[in-house]
Formats: sequence, structure tokens, C-alpha cells
Amino acid sequence: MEKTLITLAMWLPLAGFVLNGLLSLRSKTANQSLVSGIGIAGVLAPFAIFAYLTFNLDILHLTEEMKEFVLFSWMNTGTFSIDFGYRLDGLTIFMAWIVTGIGFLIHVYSIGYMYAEKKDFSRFFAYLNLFIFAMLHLVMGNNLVILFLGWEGVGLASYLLIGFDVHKDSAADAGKKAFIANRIGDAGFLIGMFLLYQVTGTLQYSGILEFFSVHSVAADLLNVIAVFLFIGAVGKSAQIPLYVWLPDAMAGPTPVSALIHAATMVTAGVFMIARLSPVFLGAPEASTMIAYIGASTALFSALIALTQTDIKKVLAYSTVSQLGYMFMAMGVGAYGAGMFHLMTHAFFKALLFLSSGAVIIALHHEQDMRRMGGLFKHLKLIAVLFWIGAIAISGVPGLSGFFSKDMILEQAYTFKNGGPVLFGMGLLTALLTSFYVFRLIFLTFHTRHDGVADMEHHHDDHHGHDDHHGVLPVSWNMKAPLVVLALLSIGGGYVGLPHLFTHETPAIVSYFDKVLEYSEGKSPSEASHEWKNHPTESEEQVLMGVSILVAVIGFLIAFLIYQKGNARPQPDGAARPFYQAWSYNKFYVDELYEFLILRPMKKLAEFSYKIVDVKIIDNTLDAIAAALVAIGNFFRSFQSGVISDYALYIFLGMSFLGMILIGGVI
Amino acid sequence: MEIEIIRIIFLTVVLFSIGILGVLTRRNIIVMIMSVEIMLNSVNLLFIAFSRYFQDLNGEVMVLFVMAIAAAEAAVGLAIVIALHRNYHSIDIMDIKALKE
Amino acid sequence: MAWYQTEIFWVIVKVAVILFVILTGGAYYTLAERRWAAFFQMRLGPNRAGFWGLLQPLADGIKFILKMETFPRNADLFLFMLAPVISTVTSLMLWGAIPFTPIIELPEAAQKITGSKSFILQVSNPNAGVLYMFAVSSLAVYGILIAGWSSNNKYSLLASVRATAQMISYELSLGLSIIPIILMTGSLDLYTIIETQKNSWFLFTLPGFLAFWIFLVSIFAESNRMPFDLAEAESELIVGYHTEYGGFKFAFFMISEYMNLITLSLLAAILFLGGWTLPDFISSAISNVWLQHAAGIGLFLLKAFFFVFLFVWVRWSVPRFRYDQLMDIGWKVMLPASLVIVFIAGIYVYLK
Amino acid sequence: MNIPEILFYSFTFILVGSAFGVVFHRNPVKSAMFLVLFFVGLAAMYALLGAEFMATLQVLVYVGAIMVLFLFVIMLITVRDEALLNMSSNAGRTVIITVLVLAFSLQFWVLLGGFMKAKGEHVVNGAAPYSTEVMNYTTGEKLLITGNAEVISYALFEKYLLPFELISLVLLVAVLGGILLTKHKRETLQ
Repeated sequence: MEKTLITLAMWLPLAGFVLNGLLSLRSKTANQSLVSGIGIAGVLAPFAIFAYLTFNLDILHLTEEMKEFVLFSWMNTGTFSIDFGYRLDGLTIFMAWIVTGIGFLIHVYSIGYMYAEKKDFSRFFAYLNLFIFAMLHLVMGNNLVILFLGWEGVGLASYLLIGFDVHKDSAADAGKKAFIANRIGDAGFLIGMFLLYQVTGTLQYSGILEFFSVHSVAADLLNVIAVFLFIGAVGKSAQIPLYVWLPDAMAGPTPVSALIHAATMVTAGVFMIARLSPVFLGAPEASTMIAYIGASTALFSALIALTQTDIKKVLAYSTVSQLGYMFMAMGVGAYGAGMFHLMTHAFFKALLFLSSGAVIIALHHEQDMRRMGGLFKHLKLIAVLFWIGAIAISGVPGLSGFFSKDMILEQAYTFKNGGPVLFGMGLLTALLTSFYVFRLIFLTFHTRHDGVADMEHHHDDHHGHDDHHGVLPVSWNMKAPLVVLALLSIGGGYVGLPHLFTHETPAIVSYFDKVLEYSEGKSPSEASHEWKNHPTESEEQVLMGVSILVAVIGFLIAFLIYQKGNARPQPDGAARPFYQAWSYNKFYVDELYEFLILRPMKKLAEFSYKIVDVKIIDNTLDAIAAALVAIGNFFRSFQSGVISDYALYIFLGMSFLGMILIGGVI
Repeated sequence: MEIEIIRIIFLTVVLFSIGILGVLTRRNIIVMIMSVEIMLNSVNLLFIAFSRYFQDLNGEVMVLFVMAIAAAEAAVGLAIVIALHRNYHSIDIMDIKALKE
Repeated sequence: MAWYQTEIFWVIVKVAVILFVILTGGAYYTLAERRWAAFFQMRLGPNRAGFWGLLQPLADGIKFILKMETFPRNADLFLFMLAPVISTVTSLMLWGAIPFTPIIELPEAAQKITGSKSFILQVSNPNAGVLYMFAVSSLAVYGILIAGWSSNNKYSLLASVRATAQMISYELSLGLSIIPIILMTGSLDLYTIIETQKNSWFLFTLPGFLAFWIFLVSIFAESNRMPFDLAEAESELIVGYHTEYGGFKFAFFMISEYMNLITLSLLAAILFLGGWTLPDFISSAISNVWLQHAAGIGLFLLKAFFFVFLFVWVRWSVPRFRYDQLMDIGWKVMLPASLVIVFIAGIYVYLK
Repeated sequence: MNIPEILFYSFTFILVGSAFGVVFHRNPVKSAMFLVLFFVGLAAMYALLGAEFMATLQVLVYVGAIMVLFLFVIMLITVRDEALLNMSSNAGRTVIITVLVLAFSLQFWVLLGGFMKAKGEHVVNGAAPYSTEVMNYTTGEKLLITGNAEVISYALFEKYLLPFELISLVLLVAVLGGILLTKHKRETLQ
């Protein structure tokens, strides 16, 4: 029963993809209610099935046999065999909830959004369902190969959706950039997979977990494996140095940014680390590296986010920054905290993205914050929801972001290998986060500068006969998901009430300790126990106080500068102080990559074309070919085209065999 | 009515060799096919001889099959010869060298 | 054992008798055809040589022998001469397997002289008599083919190709029309086939009746007779494959053709009309064994004579087919029909 | 020398001579005629060995059908085409191949010479008939069948039924192939 249901849940999105894909082939203007019905069914059905399973099964106490089941034998080559099957446990059901739940909300939102966009509807929903299909396989597969299948599948869906607006070069380029950056990570991930197979002899999760519960593997080896696997996560989850694709990916439609590039796909790296927790927990050096890379990413992208003027770019860098938080948590062994932040981030970042999408739609596809301002009176509900999201992300007590971020900061502080440094970076990031998110809000909704009037003026100039003046109304099916997400952003944090309040292990931490337990009684918390100091209660109070303080400080700075000071960001070409210029130009990382990687690559390519290929390889091949031609000419003399000659050869061969026969007899 | 089987074997060897000689030396496709028939029939003779020698009729049945196949072969082979003649206006094996290309 | 008691001697005697009979028969068939043709056309026909013109064949023979032998230029002489020989020899060979009489128990006196207990006027009884007939008659094609080719004459070649194609085509339906009889008899032996029909001719069984018509049409085509004498269509091909033949060589073709007709008539009588068998009610009425044999053989010859007459009758009554019609009938009507009849015969035998 | 041996040697003479005729005669029509003689001689040899049914079939199939086809094609294609009458390879090649083939047949003489040296032991008895036991399916009793054609037909329709049917399929395909290959593709005027 469960197996059938799960299989159904896994493949229904594909059915939606196929149906909508066929519809999009037939006509670009397919019946919208039909298309959206199919699309929503493709995600709602799995959601309902997972909800049913959650409430009808005792997920935490499934036996190992019940957790995994095999659909069919996928490939079978000698000793290496891969089954196609799924795994149902606390981690996968958690991810499935997020994927299908947020996916469902965003599907609903997309109906209104894409209706306003007037793009081809069915293709969009087909791609979304394809994404859900791939993401579910990434999450639910019972072995690393299926995870990799889903990993590549979401990459494909991401590529297709980033370049959804096929007429825009920038969108297509962004899609390619995302694809290529992901390929680099995938290469590392594959190597990690191979090494892991060498060590454990299996790629099935149950086998891996069992292996690690029985054997202990040298930390050196695990460090190498963990690093390679983490390279994959770096690519997919946009960490330094491969984060550059994610901001560009904002070229895609806003629901895509919310679903793929904020809530689900980019967290695949985090999920993968949690999934393979024994590997990473056995590799302390690699974990430390992960923590530092996460912290650096968080700080670095927060710095960039400070000066961005595109509303979606700010949120994109914010996403990179928050992902850095998650990796920092994973690196210090706080798996529960990382997954907790994954969940809350999914809520509030989806909320922020979708709200910004509503703003963009309302302003006729205007994304530049310099053209906004004073929108509060036009978009009251959206503004309120945006405020909720901003408070949640900045870590103001009471909302979800506060709990998860505080947990991560506390865990980072206790880390033995430079915990205070990590904490400091995290704290600084929290300050910056608070600043840029409120900067965003003030610039968009509250300054005296009237964005709407500006826009109308702008429109009168360029589109004299545009009928849509003023702010466009935001339809209910865009608003409803926003409300739900806002409620989740407010309440979602309460599954992880801190130790300080309850004097118990936070619920979500104990949940993941139970879920990720890979050998009898060895949970991530216990495994990483020796990595950590143990703070006193007063220390915890101080830490929490500090983090609240920085959130408030960030808010105040933003308020003073942008609301009271009424500052506006400069136009693109204007002169900036060097610190602003660096941030605004993203620390010139793209240019650095161009200089460091692309130029040498081009030179190398030129060298290998002009010297290696033309001179060496071609000449060698010509020589070989000439030799072959000579040999062939010799043998061609036998091939006269005359059948009697061929018959003669047959006869000679037969005679030869006869001679052998006679030799045998005599 | 008794004949030593070794003589028949030698006879079939001679006939078979003559057939080979025809296939290898003649340039007329039809004569080549006829030489192939000689080869087939020399083997048939051997079949019959051994079939009689062992008092086992499987050999004769085999000859029956060989005959049927030979009939089919002749029909198709001659049809090919006609098609060749139509396209090359020759049935000289030296003129038909499409295999070389 | 005296020399006249050896088997070989009696075989030679039989061969001599049969040769005499068929050569004379063939010769007189020519006369008969001409007389009957005249009868059909309200003429008199040859009646000067001897009483009723009975010496006419002899006169013809003398004339053939005395004529000058001519050869076409560039003709292949060996094959040119071989062709009529092949035709005649195959016609003669066919007679070797025909049982003209039943096995006759010889009286004591005759047994003492001949040294054998019984007698049958049949040169040899091959293992598969019917197949032998077909094998040999298929050789007759070579006479025509070689004659046409070696004459170095376009019309001859065309005629021989036509005739050969026609004979091959109709050999199929001819062979298939005999299969019902073989099925009903369970033997390929001509003697057995005759014996089986003692009380019921195959003509009067359902498959036999159907096959008979196929057989009849096929033998007309086999022998290149009207209405299938496309090989000799005078208006198109002069006189066919033997255009270049004259004198005694032509006589060979001529006589072999008429001998073939007689053979086919005998075969028809054997296969479908019961040969020399007498039904029980007749043989019981005749008390003397010798009289019985005489009656049976006489009846046999009479049946054959009917077909001999039929050949002429049809020749002067039915117009010639066109060549494509001939081929259409052969492949599209006769062959499928005979296949269907074989099927019917299978069911018939199974039900019986 | 008894009569079968005399017959055997005369047939051998006919067979070898006509085979050489087929291979070395310059005129393909004469070659074909020699082949007819070859087949008739072979049929006689079969009859001598006691395979009368096969002898009849040999004449019926090879002489009556296949060779007529050959002659047909030769006559239609090479009508007075003198260029085609002289079509054998050059002398050097012929000599080389002849030597090779002689060597080839010598193999068998060497191979077989070792066996059956004893005279008169391994003989084919042409007079001994086949016999086989078959079952009458309607009555269920067993019958002893003798005679050439009967025995072969029983073998053909019981033991070799499947190959027999397959051969008929092969023949059908050959018929279709022959028709397709020789059919003229006439350009239809549009």
C-alpha cells in the first residue's frame, strides 16, 4: 500500500509534465484552467500522499525493511548493481513535505503570476512539474545514483526555467552559466560517489549506513570523500567559489526563483550532507572546512547584497548568504540546526521572493528599487507580508528566522576549531542581513519618493498607448499562498524552541538526532559531541542577546539612512566610494573569473587548436592514414571485384583446412 | 549389383574438383553456376552412396532437400544473371566488378 | 535354359512388338487425322494410295527418305541433328512403362516354351511408374528447345521458347491433376492404379472427375495441339520450331508428335478410365479367361482410341488461343484449380 | 568384371566426360547440354546404386526443370553473341588453378587411400531394399514398409516434416525473388 502510494507520488509529476508538455506542443494558448489544473494536480497529489503517509505511519519507528523498497533492478553489471527504489524515513519525508508543500503553494501562485506575464502557460507548468519530479527523486531515492539522477534532473529543470524567456539572451546565458557551474560541482560529486563506493561497496543508503555502523573508516579517507562530495554541494547550493550562477539565475520567472533558487533545489547540498551524515561526521577536518566556507559565503554575499539595486538580486545574494549559514551549521555538526534553518528559510525566503514577484507584477515588470518607493499605500497587504518576511529573516525574536539563526550561531560559537571566529562572522552577517533586508523594504515601500508616479511618468514617455496605468491589482491566487507562507514564517520556528527557554533539547534537533542515527544510539549530536564546548546558561543568554541586538542595530541603521536620511542608491555609472563600488560590483568576482579562468582557457584552447591539433595531431593522423592507405592499397590488389578470385580465396582456405585435417589424421 | 564404395568416393572427388575448376576458371557466370551444380550433385552422389551403404535413408532425404535448394538457387541465380545482363549488357565476370567499389 | 527362355530375349521381343505397333500407329494416325480432317471439312482426304488411302503413310515415308537433307547456314549441326532424335527417343521411351495387358497366367504348354509362368506386355515396371512417365516426358522439351536454337532462325527460336514455356507451365497442372489418383491409389505404380479401378473408374469419383478436366486440358497443351498450338502458329511463326527441318528429320518430329498423342491417350485411359479392367458384372458374364483378357484389352484400346479421335475432333472445332491467354489460363486458372482439387482429394480420401 | 562394374565404369566415363564438357566447352549451350548429359548419367548412377526414386526425381527436377531454365536463360541472353562464346580465363591462371585443384583432390586420395584398402569389403548393394516400420494411425498396428518411394515418403512426412515445410517456404521465396529480380521496371508516362 505505502509502496504503491509512494510510487504514485513519485511519478504523478512526470505525468503532469508529459501532459502539459504535449499541450504546449499543440498550441501555445492551451486552455489555462486545464493546464493549471494538471500542473497543480501533479504536485498536490504527492503532497496529499505524503501527508497521508506522515499521519498514518510512525515515521520515526519504521524498520529498515519498511524504509526502503525496490521498484525494479535498474542496472546490473557484474558485481555492480543498482536497484531503482525509494526510501521513506524522517529525513526524506521532511524534505518531501517542503518540496511538495512549498511547491504546491508556488504552483498556485504561478497561476496568477504567469497569467499576468502572458507567457506560454503550459510549458511553464510542464517544467515546474518536471522539477518536482526530479526533486522528489533526488530526495526520495534509495541510493546515491537516484540522488544523482534527481540532482541532474533538477539541474535540467533549473536550466530550462532560468532560460524560460527564450527570447532574452541574458536569460539563456544565465541558464548556461548555471548549468556549467553545476557541472563543475557534479564532477566532484561523482568522484566522491566513486570513492564512497570503493570504501563501502554499495551506493544504497541502507548499505552505507549499515557499513558505517559496523566499520570505522580512517578519517583521512573520509576527509577526501567528504571534500569531493562537498564540491558537488558547492555547485548545487551556490557556495564560494561557485555561487556566481545563482544571482544570474534571477533571470527566470519569480516563482521559479522562489521555488528552485531559494526554497528547494539549492538546499539539495544541505540535504545531501545530512543524508550522508556518517561520512561527514567521520571527517572532522572536512567538516571544519565546510563550516568556514559556509561562514565566508554568508558574510561575503551579505556584503554584496548591501548595495544591490535589483530587488531580486538582493534576495538572491541573501539566499546565498542564508545557505552559507546552513553549511556553517552542517560543518560544525549541528545537523538539526542546519535542517531547521533549511525549513524556516524555505518559508520566509519563498515569502520574500513571491512578495517581490507581486511587486514586480504590480509595477509592470519593474525590478529596479531605484524606481520604487512609497508603495505601501498601493500594496498594503503585500507590504505587510514583506515586513513579516523581513522580520523573520533578520532574526527578530518571535518569528521563525530568529530561532533557527540563533541556534546556528550558538552552535557555531561552541565549535572547538575557532568557534568564536565563526560566531563573529555569523553575527556580522546577521547585522548585514538585517540592514539590507530593511533597506530593501524602505526603498520599496516607504520612502517619500513615489515609485508609482515615477513609473507612470516613465510609461507615458515610452508607452503612450499602454492601457494599464498605475499599480496592477494582485490576484487572490497570488495573495493566498503569500498569506500561508507568512503564517508559516511566523509559526515555523516554534518547533525549535531554544534550550534556553525550555531547558530541553530543541524538538527539531532531537527529531533529526533520531532520524539521522546511523548506528545504534549514535546520533549526529553525539557524534559531533567532542567537536564542541559546552556553553553555560549565561553564555547562551549573552549570545542570544547579542544576536537580537545586531538585528535591531541593522534595522536602525537602515531606518536612519534610507527612511530618515532619504538616501537613494546611485545610478549605475555614478562614482561610488571604493567600498560601495566593490560591493556593488560584486567584488569583481565575475571579472576575476574571467581573468583567471576564461582567458587562460581561451589561450590554452588556441594553443591546442593551432599547435597541438593542427600541427601535431593532424600530421600524425595524416601519417597514420597514409600508412593505412598504403597497406590498404596492397590488400586492395586482392579485392579485384571478380567473383572467381573470391571463390579462389575460399577454395584456398578450404584446402588449407583440408591439409590440417589430413595432418591430424596422418 | 555390388560396387565398392571407395570407387564412388573417388568419383565424387573427381567430379567435385572438376566443378571447382569450372567455378574458378570460367568467366561466364552461367557456366559458373552450372559448375556449382556439378559440385552439388557430386555431393548428392556421395550422399546416395553412403545412404545405400549404411542402409539408412536419411542421406536420400538430404539429397531431396539439396535438390529443392538447388532448384531455388538456380531460379534466383538465373534471375540475378538476367538482371545483371540487363544492367551491364554482359555476363562476363570480368565486366562485373561492382564488388570492387 | 534355352536362349529363348532368358528374360532378356523376351524383353527384346516385347520391345520389338511395341516398337512396331507404335511406329505403325503413329504413321497411321497421320493418315487418320487427314481423313478425319477431310471428314470435318466435307472433303475426301487422301484416298488414292491403296484402299481408302491406307498405303498413304508408306508413300509419305518413302518421300521423306528420298528428300534431300538441307541444313541452314551457321546452324550447329550436331545439335541440329540431335533435336529430332531426342524428340523421338523420349516418345518411344514413354511406351516402355505402359502396361498394355494384365498379368496373364500362361497355360502349361506356353510355360514350358517361355520358361516363365506369366506374361505381361510391358517392357519394364519401374518403381514409380507415373513419375517415370513425367520424368521422360519432361525430356521432350529438349528436342523442341534445341531444334529452335540450333536452327539459327529467329522464328524457330521464338517458337521453341513459346512451346517450352507452354509445356513447362502445363506440366505443373498435369502433374497436380494426377495427385488425386495417387492419393486414392496410394501407389505410383501404373499397374496398381489400373487394378484399383476394377469396379469404379476414377472418372466417376469426385476428385477424379474434377481432375480429369484439368488433365484433359493439360494434355492438349502438353502436346502443343489445338487450341494450344502456339508453337506452330502458322500465321505468326511460319510453322514453328521445325521450320528449318525437312526430309527425314521432319518425319522424326512428325512421328514423335503423333506417338506422343497416342501415349497421352493411353495414359488418360489408364489413369481415369480403368485401362483394361472389366467390371465384375461383365467379367462374370464372360466365362473364358482368354475372352475376358481379349475383351479388357480391346476395351482399353477403344478408350484410348476415343482420346485419339478427340484430339482431332478438337483440333478442327476450336480456335486457337492468344499466347497471353494461354499463359493466363495455365497459371491463373489451371494451377489454382488443380491445387484446390488436390485439397478436395485429400479430404475425400480422409473421409473415406 | 561383372555387369554392375561395367555399368559403373561406363557411367563414370559419361559423368567425368560430361563434367569436363561442361567446364571446358566454349559454347555455353553445349556446356548446358553436357550438363544435361551429366544429370542423366547421374540419374543412371543413382539407379545403379538402387536409389530408383531419386533417379526419377533427378531427371524430373534437374533435367526437366532446372536445366530447361538454364537453357532458356542462355538462349535468351547469348543469342549469337560471339563475344561471349570465348570466355575463359587466361592460360596461366587456368594452369595454376588446375594444379591447385589437382593438389586438392590429391588430398582426398591421400586421406582416403589409407582406409578401405581391403577389396570387396565395403560395398554398396544396389539390390537391397530399404525397409522401415511405421504405424498406421487409424488402426494402431505396425506395418513393415519396403520400397524406395514409400519409405522416403514416410521419412519425409514424419521425421523431416518441419524441414520439408521449410523447404517449401524457401521455394516460395525463391519464386518471388526470381519474379522480382527479372521484372522490368517500366517507366510510366505521366
